[in-house]
Amino acid sequence: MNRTIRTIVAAVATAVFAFSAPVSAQQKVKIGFISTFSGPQGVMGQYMKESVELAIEHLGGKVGGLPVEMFYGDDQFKTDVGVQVAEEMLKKNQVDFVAGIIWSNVMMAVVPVVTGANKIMVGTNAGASPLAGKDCNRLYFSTSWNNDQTPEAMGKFLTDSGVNDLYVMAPNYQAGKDMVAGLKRYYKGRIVDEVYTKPGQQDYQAEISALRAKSPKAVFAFYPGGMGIQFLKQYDQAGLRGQLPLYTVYTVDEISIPAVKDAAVGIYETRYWSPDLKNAPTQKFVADYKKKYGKLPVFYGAQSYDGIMLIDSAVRAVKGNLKDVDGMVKAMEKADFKSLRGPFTFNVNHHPIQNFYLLKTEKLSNGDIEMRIQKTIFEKHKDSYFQDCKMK
Amino acid sequence: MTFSLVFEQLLNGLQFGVTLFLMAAGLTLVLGIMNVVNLAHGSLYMVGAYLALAAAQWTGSYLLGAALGLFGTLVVGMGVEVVVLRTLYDRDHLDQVLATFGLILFFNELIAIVWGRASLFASPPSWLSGHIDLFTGSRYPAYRAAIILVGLVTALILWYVVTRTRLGMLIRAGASNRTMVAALGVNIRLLYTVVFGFGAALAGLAGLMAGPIYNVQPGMGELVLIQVFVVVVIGGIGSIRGALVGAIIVGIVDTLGRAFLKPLMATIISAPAAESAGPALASMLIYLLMAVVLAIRPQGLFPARG
Amino acid sequence: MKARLISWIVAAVLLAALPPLLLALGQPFYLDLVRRIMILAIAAISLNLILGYGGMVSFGHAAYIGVGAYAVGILGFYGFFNGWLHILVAMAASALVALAIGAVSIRTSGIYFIMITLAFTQMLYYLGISVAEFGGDDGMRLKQRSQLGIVDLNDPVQFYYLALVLMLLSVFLIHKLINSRFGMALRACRSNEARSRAIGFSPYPYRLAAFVIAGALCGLAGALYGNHINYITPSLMTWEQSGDLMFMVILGGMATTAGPVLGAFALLIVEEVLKGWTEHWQVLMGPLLILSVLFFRRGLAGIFYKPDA
Amino acid sequence: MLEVHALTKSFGALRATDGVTLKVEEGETHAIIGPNGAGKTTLIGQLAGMLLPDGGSIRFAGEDITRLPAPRRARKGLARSFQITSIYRDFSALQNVALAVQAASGRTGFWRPAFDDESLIAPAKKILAEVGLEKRMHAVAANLSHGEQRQLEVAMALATRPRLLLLDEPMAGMGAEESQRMIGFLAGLKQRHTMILVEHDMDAVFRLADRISVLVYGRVIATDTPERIKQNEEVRRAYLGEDA
Repeated sequence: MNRTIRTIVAAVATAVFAFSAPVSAQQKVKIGFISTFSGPQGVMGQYMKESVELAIEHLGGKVGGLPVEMFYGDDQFKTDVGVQVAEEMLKKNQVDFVAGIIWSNVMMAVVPVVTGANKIMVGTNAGASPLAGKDCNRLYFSTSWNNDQTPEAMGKFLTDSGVNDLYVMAPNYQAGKDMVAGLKRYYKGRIVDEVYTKPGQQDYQAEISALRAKSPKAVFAFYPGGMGIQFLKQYDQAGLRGQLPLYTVYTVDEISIPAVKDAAVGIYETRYWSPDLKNAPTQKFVADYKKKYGKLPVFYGAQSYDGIMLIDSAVRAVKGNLKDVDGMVKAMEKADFKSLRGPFTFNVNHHPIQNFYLLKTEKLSNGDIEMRIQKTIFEKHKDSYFQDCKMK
Repeated sequence: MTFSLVFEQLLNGLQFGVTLFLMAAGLTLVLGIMNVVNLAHGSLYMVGAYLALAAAQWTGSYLLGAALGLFGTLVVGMGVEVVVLRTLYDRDHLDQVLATFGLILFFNELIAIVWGRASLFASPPSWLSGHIDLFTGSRYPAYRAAIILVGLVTALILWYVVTRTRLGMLIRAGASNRTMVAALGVNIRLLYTVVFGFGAALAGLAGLMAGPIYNVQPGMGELVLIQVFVVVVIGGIGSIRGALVGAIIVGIVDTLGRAFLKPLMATIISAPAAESAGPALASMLIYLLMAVVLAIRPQGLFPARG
Repeated sequence: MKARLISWIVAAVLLAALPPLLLALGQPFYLDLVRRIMILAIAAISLNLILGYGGMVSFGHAAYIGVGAYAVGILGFYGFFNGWLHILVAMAASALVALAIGAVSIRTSGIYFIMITLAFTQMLYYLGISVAEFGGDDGMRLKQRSQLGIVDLNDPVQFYYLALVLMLLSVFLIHKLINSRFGMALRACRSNEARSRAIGFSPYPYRLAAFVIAGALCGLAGALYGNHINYITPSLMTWEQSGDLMFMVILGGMATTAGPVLGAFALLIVEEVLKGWTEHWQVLMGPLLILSVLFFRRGLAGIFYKPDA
Repeated sequence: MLEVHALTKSFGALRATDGVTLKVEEGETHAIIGPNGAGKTTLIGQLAGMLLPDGGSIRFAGEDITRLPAPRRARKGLARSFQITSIYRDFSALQNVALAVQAASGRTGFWRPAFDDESLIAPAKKILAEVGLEKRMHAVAANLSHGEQRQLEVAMALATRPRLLLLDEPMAGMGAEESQRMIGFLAGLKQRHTMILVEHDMDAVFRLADRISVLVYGRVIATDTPERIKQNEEVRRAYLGEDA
């Protein structure tokens, strides 16, 4: 019988462990923010987190007038981890909102989890096309863009500048395919080859060798975060920079430039926002960000900042009644906040209608390398999927 | 598929192969001599990359950083041997697998505490960041050419040490007959510590050279670890020659598979079928290779033990 | 014998009492956690058959979790939602995969066995990554959970009880199996291969049969796990996952009936507690695991009773 | 019963078995003796199927078993004991023997507990009683004394209902008293079983064997009755001479 008693003791101890988590009932806003904080892409999550913290600071440490508790979760750029993190936030931390998410594949996996729990998801980067169209959801808002939009602008620029022989490279996942689809919608020249690489791939030498062998006239690439840093460096080391013009989306930015330096100079990007955008909120954001973190902010941060502002506007509108999900959705649809991109409206699919600019990486007279807005390519650009969205 | 492209892809395969070799050399010796399955070998690769990067930033010199990184990994390796590995010599493979698995968790997290979870982006030294012109008219990154050179030179040095020196004699004897070495009155403990340390340093060398090509990040060692085990098993446990041949075969098969399997298959089966089957087969290729080698030669290509 | 049975009954009653308690406390997360532990315990129980009783150090047991989960996902993808069909196919497919892997691997031994089982699982992992129809690297969300009729898997509590019942059933099944003639022969071949051959046991068929049975049982765990996370990716088949299962068996006690269950609870609860403490929980977990391997060789079950064989 | 013809086995340059030809008649106890390194263990290994010969043939009960794996030979009735005790150390004595009974039965099962199976347990108990271990049947084998373990080793061989027993130094490591008991026991066995006995203990060999083969450097230099072997000049020179 002695054994039995020990077994019981062990089992009870087990049960007690399970209850050791604190239970709190205090009225506050709980926001779960999911991004990538580890590995090659971890640097992006860092910029996003910093911007979120700056947003909360600008709001006086409160969101919608309530004290705020943030839960940051690392999806490791993996769908299943994203789902797990979201489940944990919803069930263990019992958050009121989930925000963030860099990757379209992770977003597609996480949105049903959040909306299924009747909570609002505010996407602050990934712009998976299905979520803008047939899979749109009244509880899902994006403060970034639809994936297709940015490459659409690049496609238009390429066509306008007479580029007609293009080699296309992107990672093999939802966003990679969306980017190429967007490009093709406006780019009318020949595509030499479309190459999809493993998401998160670090070494592109074999692909670069293959690319050189095809001798195209220009290259289009989509390599966000750490992938972009690797790709740009290796493109340069292989002696292709200067030999073969490179046009990119989400590849050259304020994250990759400090890492690759000259290898980024001269490359064109298209984007909806840049630290040199002339409006008051952006100027305040950039100045405070530089002061606080000693570096330039990046658009990933800008749209995360907007995400917090959007949540703030919604909580304010329902006067802190976080149970009133319908009321918050209605408030969010009005987009009643000062976006860093200037005037901001949501389309019927809860995706922004916005301008897209052409950016070029330039070496300034003081030796700094920064991106500069060259011109506006699209004004009040809507994505190509909103007609498929039957909002429930 | 021009000659120039095939040649360049062969170089890419060779570059990957020599990196694998540097890791496999240490692993195969540890397995062969001490009969220890050391999963944490990848951690030493990571430690090498981090230490070299940190030292290079501290001293401002790439070469000095590399030297300090190598020395640091040697010390860490010996430390691991004395603290953990030593207690595992008499245990079965299962215990070794699990204990060194625990080491992986520890090292990855320790690195994350010190340097953060996000990758650090290492760069080749400025004098190697350019390219060289190949005789085929193509350009090849100078840094990768340097890796191939360093890898092959290291292989040569290892060959000399193992076949021409007393230490090498002991190592070879240890791989084929442990009790005999002990009977010779050699301080086995010291021999083990030294061999493990140098194996670690080789892994560190692989790591610090791989840093600028991949990223320097926690868990980077595990991304290559399994492939290194494939190399060791194909080459034959305990055999340096086997590790070299196995590494180059694996490096080239893997690279060429990824580069050419899809287009090759498209000439036989339909293009969409090749589109999905090609990459699938390419990533499984080295494991298939291992299964085939083991089926034909259960002890690998160059068995060290009779 | 009797004391053990009483312990099991007490443990079962306690686990059965957990859901109403947790729900009353508003802690659905811990309900999920225990459910996950019990499902993974089934996988660990199956691994224990070959690792503990069979002496085969398989470093690729996660393969069958993947196969089982994908069986559910793929059938659902094509519109088949019958849960009994899911379970049947999951177990049959895992058994077949285990038969193929085992037929080749069991001819080798030692380090080669470890590496070849690992290599096969890696192949399946990359196969999963490459098959775009089923989401490739991203995996896929289940369209629906398995429809079992009597149990609704969408109800966390009902699913919990199903997992509990199946876990206890697995314990019982393996307990019967290892004490049967088959199990005795399997354990004999681990204990002393030369002696077994000399009295007329050919180890190969016994080992292969055990490998296949373990694969099938782990396939069941995979089918449940797929339903549990409701989302299936190749990362179910990573070698780290295989390593975790091995740890559960070792931590709990190899070749003991209760070992894998105790191990699964211990490993995952310690993980959860450490996670609550610090973000860098692995820096503690690693040494803890090393110490348990070095000094806690008989596992948790060793505290309660000695190994069966 | 057993016919060995021109059996050879080499390890590298060493010919451990060099054209051994041997015939064991039904019912006889045939001892194989020879100095250390004569190749006795290698020969037993080949007879039992643990080693495959390079050349020659082995016929058992009229059937060619040269290439048959060990378990199949065991099931045909060829049982062996090991020079270095080989038992299931973590099982009870009874389980050890029951396993041998099970192996010989050739039947398996996945459900019914083997320890409740009278068709295994009853014969196992009987054999344990025969070898004098019935009082120790529930002891874990590892805890038995050396002598008891040697008895268990023989019991397991007997439990497979063998037609031929290969006993590889059953007296190895035993004290004088234990040895005497074992010789007595084997003398009893001799009445009912055909045996090949490899043994260093000459007292045992001469008391038990009907015929003796002398193995030197992998060759059989003589096969004859104990009396004639004692007289054989070549044997005396090669082997007994050194001993005497």
